[in-house]
Amino acid sequence: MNPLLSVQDLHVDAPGEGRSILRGVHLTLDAGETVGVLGTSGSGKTTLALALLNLLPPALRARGRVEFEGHDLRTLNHAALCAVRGRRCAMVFQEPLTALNPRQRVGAQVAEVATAHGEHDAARAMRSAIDLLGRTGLTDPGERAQRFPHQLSGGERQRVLLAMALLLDPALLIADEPTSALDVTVQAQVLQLLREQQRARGMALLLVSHDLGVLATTCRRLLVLHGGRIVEDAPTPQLLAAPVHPHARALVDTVRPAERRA
Amino acid sequence: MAGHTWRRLLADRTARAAAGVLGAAALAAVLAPWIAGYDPTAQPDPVALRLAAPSWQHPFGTDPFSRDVCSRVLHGARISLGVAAGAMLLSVTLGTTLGALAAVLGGWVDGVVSALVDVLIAMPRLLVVIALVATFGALSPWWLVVLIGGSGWLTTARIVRAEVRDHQQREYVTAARALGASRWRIVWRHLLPAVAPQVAVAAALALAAVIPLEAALSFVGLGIQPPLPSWGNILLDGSDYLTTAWWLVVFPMAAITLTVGSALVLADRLRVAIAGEGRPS
Amino acid sequence: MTALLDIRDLVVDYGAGNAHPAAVDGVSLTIARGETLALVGESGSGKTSVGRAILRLVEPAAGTMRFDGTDISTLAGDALRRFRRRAQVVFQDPKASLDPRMRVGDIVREGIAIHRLASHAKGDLRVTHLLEEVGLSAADVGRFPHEFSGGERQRIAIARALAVEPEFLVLDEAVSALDVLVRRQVLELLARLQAARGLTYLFIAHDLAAVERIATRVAVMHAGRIVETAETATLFSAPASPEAQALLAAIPKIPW
Amino acid sequence: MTRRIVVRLLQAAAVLAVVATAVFVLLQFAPGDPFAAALDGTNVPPSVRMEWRARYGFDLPPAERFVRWIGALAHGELGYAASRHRPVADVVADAVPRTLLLVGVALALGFAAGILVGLVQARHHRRWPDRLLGALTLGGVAMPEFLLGLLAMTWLGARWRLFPVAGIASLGDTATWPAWERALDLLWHLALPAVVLAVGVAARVARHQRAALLGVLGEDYIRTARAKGLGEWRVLWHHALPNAIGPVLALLGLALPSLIGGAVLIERIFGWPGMGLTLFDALLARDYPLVLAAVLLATVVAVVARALTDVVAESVAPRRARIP
Repeated sequence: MNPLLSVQDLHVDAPGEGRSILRGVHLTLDAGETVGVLGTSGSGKTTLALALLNLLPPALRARGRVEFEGHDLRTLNHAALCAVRGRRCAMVFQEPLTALNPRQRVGAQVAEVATAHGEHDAARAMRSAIDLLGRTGLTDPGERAQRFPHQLSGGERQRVLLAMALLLDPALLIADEPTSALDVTVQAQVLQLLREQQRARGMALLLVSHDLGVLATTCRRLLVLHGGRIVEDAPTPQLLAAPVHPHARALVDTVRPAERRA
Repeated sequence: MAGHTWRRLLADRTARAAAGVLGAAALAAVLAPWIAGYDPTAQPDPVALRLAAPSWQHPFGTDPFSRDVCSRVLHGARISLGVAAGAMLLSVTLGTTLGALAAVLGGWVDGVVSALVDVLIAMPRLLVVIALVATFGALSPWWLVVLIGGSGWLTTARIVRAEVRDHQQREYVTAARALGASRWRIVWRHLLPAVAPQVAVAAALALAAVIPLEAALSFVGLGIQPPLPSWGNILLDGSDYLTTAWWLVVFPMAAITLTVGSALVLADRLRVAIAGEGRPS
Repeated sequence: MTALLDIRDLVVDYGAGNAHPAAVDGVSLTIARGETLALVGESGSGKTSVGRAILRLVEPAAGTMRFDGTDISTLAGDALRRFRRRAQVVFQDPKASLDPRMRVGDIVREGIAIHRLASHAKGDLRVTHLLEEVGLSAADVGRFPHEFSGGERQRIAIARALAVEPEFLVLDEAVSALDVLVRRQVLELLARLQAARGLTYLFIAHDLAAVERIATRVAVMHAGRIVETAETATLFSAPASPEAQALLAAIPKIPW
Repeated sequence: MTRRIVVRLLQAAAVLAVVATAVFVLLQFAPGDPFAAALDGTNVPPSVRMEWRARYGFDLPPAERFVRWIGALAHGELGYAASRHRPVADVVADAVPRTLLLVGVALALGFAAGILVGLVQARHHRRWPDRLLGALTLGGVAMPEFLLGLLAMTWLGARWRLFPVAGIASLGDTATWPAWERALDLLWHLALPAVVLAVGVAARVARHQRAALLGVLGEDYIRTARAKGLGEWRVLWHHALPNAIGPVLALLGLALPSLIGGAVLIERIFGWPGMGLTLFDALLARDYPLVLAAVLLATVVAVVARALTDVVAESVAPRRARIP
């Protein structure tokens, strides 16, 4: 069986600054699989997440293959790419406040995913949006849907973003630091929600984070991104127990409790 | 100059070109008596040389009084750019001082300055200046500088006040306060250098606003009075001959549009350089 | 053990308006000389306001604050400036807290210049020593903050704070923005400096996991009040307040 | 919001008081009065001069004249325009609607075109449409309006006779024309001055709109919209424009004073009988009541419009959360 997502030799350069951010990334992901990408700041992890859906800022240049459900997303025409984005492959971003349009009610922002992908009945789109907002743990979703982003709490905003991504039941969810901007207790709740939804829908999850704890409790397989390359790719228990690459070892060491240190 | 906003600007080819045009215009204005081939007011032959088309002897042609248009445009630059530069300096100095004082002192000073700006900025500047000039009759270029400059400080004051207040909230200023720095040390060492690029933007925009203002005033006969040439009154002289002697209007028009355009481009590129602040150059 | 800092019933109230840190509603705490007190709470708990009130960067509305026996809540003018030699601060984001238009040498020297601690030549030497003490080099004085990495910038901010030879440092989320590996290095540096200079720290953080290794005691804040204060080991093994329990439960449990 | 409106109204009243006082005081320094030319000849006996000046109050001390003028103003009386041989209120009642028509049409055209150009430029950022329109809008801002007006009048009007060169209506007995013909005639006369003014407005609006859109296009929520699978125009129209229109509408208020200044010159060039032309005539004739009324009314228009746009811009300003 072909993998759901297969990235081959992905490079991203910033020609203006004369540097490379990704230098040949290879990764594959099967349907329903949960994979975590661990990287420190500057490792290129956000760039990787954006490059998969061709969402890089114009100053960056990508080359390589990003094959998703049999199409190379890098060479797909714009209309076909738009049909994949949000429907087959969705994304959740780090900063829930800035990732939501400040001038649009959040219910409309969720419903827009459906109307953009061929749902002509606006009322039905809104109903399904409110229904999903309720299932992501928003209390009184009908009322919350009428609010603007700044009238919600950080955790509620991240639930809205998640609902937006899940509305059309995508095969793959890419989540870039989805909990880093949240308070630690809210972070725990949102992670729990993410795990539940992944299991219930059986979708694949690519979770990008700097936090080994977040990844290790959510993903079955971990990749370590360092200097624009994947330096380690192993099932989570194996990576925790015996990291091979020195950088991976250093990262694991920072969270290893004292009694488990060699 | 410390601070890499300026370095980014210097590295910007478009900004250098715009600055070059302005510099060349300024140089031409300063050197006009030496590089102009003719006395701008001399009327060598009002019959034979009347409205002569551009030629090697008169690259911009001559006007109805046989005066050399090229020499008039060069000498006009002295007056037009001189008034513009003076008015710009006056308005930017006033605006920066008042805006910074309002932001730093706060309280009633801020209240008075802000109210003054809010009130005065709603008045049509050209109308006010026209009314004033018309009241006092023809004015010397110095009075024009005072009038135009004195009515133009509002935008600069707004920008500087907003910028200073913004920077006062930033953590590096809090850190300086925590070190025990006095208010004026913070103003001098941190806030003024921080807003300097914005002041430069305001200065470029002021220049771009003031050159057409002088031209408009002179064009309606309320600015620089003949026989002293300015870009505005050369246009006024030429406006009757538009279809017969295009050179009377085209050259001063090009001079105005080029200098104003360059000032605008410079302001744009400065904004780009400011937006890149804090990133490696 | 003598208390270096003793705060009673501190209230910080910003009134109307919105671009402010959260309010403080009656906080009492003491910090002994040479210890590290961690102040932990979620966003909006008022922990940052406590730090800023101690440094007199915001005006307390009520309460007393005694530093080494003297009342610091009403200091003004020269007395306030002299106090600021003794208590310094390192902020969370060194990109924001370092003036981007100043060279590193001038940034570190600013405190020396304000308090006239050294002649010009001696000041140079002192700046060099400070930079080396925090792990940078003498050659860095002529560079600008943006030429450094996040961890290096935070070292510059620490050198700036140390330049006036303070006894007390407020570390306001000073390592929160740093990568895990860099964070560990900066924490080690802070521990080394504390031992060498006998410093006292108020370590403000939003996350319990971050303070386990550095804090002597931990105070947990919630909605402008301190809900629990305990020795670090005690708090981690037996948290008493629901807020501390929630913070502890939120730390991801890695399946080793 | 209500408080803001009240503050704006108070400010507007303050501007008017300041302008009224300032203009009046300044004109006291001006040499001569409306009767200087007509009455100061040697043939007019001093008693006649005194009588005429007394009739219009020019013999009173300035302070009293000021009080009388303000008092009359409160009753809607603006005095007598000696140069027009009509009450000021009548002159103004004719002129103000014409200026409002000119400025209003120019604003509407200019904003519509400017916003559209800004959208196209942002859509094709750094490609040829952006560069071409960028050069054009730069020229549009750099070229003073009166020059553009002069060129348009000379070539499109005088030389090619596509449009009338002056006035508001064709010569002849237009009053007998059917209404639609008169309206067309008015539009035909309006076209050149309005388009010339609109070009300057459109250029400024386009530059602001482009900058605002490019700023917004870098925001995270635009990335979110693209990640949803929206097309580029939909992203621009539904997500970027609503967040980028605020600064452009604020520009409306800020640009209005200078637009009225520009309209004064354009009216003079095209002989459009609005407040600008009236002002120039009044200045030349030293007709003080008319000058005062002209400046005052121009300011009223600018102040009121600015207050309105301020409130509008406020209501469409991006909503942001409190900073924690």
